[in-house]
Amino acid sequence: MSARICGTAAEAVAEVADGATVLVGGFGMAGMPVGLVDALLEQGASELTVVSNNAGNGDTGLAALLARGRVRKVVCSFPRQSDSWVFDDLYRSGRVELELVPQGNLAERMRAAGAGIGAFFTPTGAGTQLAEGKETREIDGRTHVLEHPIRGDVALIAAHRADRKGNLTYRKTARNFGPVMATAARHTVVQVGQVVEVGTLDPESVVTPGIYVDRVVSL
Amino acid sequence: MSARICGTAAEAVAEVADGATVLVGGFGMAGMPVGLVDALLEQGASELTVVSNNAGNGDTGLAALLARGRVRKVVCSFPRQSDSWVFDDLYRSGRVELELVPQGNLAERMRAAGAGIGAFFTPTGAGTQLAEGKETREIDGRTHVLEHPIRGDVALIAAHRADRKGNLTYRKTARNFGPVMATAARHTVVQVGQVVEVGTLDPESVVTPGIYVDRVVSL
Amino acid sequence: MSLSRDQIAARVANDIPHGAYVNLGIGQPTSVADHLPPASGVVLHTENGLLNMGPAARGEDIDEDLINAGKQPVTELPGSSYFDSADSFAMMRGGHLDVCVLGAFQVSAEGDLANWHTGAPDAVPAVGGAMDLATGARSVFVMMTLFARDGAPKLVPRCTYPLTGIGCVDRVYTDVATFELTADGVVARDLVGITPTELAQRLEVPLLTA
Amino acid sequence: MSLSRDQIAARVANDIPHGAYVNLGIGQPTSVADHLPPASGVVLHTENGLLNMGPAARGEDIDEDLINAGKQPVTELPGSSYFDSADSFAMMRGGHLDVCVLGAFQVSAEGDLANWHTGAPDAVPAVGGAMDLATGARSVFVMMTLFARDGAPKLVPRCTYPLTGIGCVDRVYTDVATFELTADGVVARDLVGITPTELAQRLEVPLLTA
Repeated sequence: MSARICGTAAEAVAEVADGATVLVGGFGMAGMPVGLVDALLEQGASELTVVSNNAGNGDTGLAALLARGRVRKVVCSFPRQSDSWVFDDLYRSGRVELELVPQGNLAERMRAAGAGIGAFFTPTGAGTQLAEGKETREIDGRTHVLEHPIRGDVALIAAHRADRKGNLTYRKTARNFGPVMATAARHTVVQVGQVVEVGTLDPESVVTPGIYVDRVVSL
Repeated sequence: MSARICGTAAEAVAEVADGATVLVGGFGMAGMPVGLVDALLEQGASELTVVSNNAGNGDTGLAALLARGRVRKVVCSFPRQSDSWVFDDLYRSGRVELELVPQGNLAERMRAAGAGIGAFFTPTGAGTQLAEGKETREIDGRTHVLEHPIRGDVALIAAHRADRKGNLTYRKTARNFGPVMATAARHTVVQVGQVVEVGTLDPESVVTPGIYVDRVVSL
Repeated sequence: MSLSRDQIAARVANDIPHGAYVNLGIGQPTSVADHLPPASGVVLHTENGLLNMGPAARGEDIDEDLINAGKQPVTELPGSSYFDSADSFAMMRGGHLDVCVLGAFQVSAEGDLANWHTGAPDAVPAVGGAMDLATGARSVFVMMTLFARDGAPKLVPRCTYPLTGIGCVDRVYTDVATFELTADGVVARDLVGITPTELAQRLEVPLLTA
Repeated sequence: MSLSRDQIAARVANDIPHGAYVNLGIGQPTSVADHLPPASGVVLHTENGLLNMGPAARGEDIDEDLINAGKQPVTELPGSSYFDSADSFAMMRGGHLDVCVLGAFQVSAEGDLANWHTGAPDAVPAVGGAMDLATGARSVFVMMTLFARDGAPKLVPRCTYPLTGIGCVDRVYTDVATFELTADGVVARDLVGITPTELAQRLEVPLLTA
């Protein structure tokens, strides 16, 4: 159904429920939907599962959500960073669950959710701790691991521009997880730098078609 | 390795070997690499497996390749068209093998080849003739069929513009199978309307990065 | 007295929710577009790689690079987007289309669809995107005449033609009635030129009263 | 007398074929870029979504939307292209990168790689794209000092640290020698400040003569 343009970040994230799986875009700070994450903190949803490449930087954004005890579980590829002290403390003291996923499997599992693929065999991670207990199969002489989709109840992502139909463009490496997360969630919320009129974006250059977008807010 | 700009279509298709699996872009005539298919006819490779959405129109292009007996097997989703008499005759008289694949499975199997996915479970085709004999599995209460990658020795595709590094843009619905075929073949040959200098194409709007392209010819 | 193809198309169009993303199969279903005014907010998808497809192209608007799934020249509307076949079918398979409208040879009471192959031994088979659409769209609407030329009903207890998809059809729009295929059974509504009794007699499928 | 990090990087750069598509892992491998002149035709990939990455950005060229996999500001070169993470890792997993260069804690004689986790019980684990690169690139080059600070060799018969990938490493560039991991065994070449006898004594891995 058509995307809705929201006036505030609070309105855009109003529908996130307790216990939701929330896909959060960004690679480090590039493409991080800071305004939406801040609004989610205010909104108050708890017992969240957060799927994101990293697990928060400094004391704001995802880190603040973690610090306030709103996150039950983190699914990510690279939690450990120089400024990931909030996650590090929670993890070491057993107050947050971690599912560590190779970055490409993280992306591909969300892609599978968005593309209606039930499961897939990937060579990545075969023979490592991160594939322990998973089904494997030899294909073309190589061990493959069966991986399942990661589906979000909500995706919070950042894009560069949106038109009023929810078509999105991104900017440079801030694109990263935004497009795949938009496909993988039942409800996709986007913060953009600018909302433009329909017909402004070049149809050849739209990266995320509006079909994947539910809420847009310009921040 | 870097793409090479060729002077002629003959040079671009010189490396196609007898018995090769050749992915041929296009949906009907949109995106059909007519010049490359004609050059392949001249070049003489035979015993080919052709993977393409359709199986030739009229008496030229793919139809001519079929008529000259160069094609052992066709893998496609929609051979039957108002002007597919060449394929129809060969098929009815048992002179060409047909593997009929739902269009989305055709695209996704090539995507798997390009993306290093060993196999995947898809709901498409479950319970139909086209899944007979294939492994199935219930996932989330739904029957899924295990499908395997379709890898090309060569891809012949058409794009709109290429730069000298092989980066490609497409035009409207002529994009169709070009991008996925470029990823799925060991050797990708592209006919374009225009070759432009490096730096001319907007990096945000490149659809097929040059890493997937081996030969380019402007026709 | 029964509905024309155009009248069936109007019925289908009337049931498509505002702002829905919709794929219209090749053939008859294409005509549903003629009954969707711009105010419907409906966005048309064509599986060869375009969202927000416009009407058929005529004269100078014809562009060989801009066609629909039936390979006819079409136009793009403001706010459209292009994508490749892998992305287009990912969109379909992933359940992102709200509605698709397909033709059919047969539909079973359980929603099985047969629309790609007559099963005739000399037929050249062709499936295209039919299985992907039947499997992927959130709602699958079928548009067909209820009876074949020989009078045999096309809404049947079990399909005898090769299947396109299992249990995928939600609603069947025909020239004499619309059928909802529910978990409890088949509900017929909006009958035209046929009485409930007559309809029940001509079908081998038990009907629930609406 | 042994090679500096910069000298190891120069050796790696020298072995990268003209026109290759290359991913340089975060940390030390990043410095390989400094030894790849434009005439090398090498195109650098960063897994967060860019091909034809340029050197580090400084001053006014810094753009928070343009970073490398180590999250440092970088630049784009003419002929670059951006793509999302799913497409970027498809490119890696699909075997389209000619070479990746990675750091390592340990490499085994059979080419197993351990570079993501020390296995220490209180360590916060983080894998990023290491497993994807190790599995996907056509050639995997490792850059490391041959001996840990305590003198223990890092080229070993079997890795004791948790694995990143199995049998994936093709070549190991170190401060005292370069090792080719072949089907027949490990070949040492280009020794610096160490004799073949000394090298053989300090490693538990049997060496073939080049």
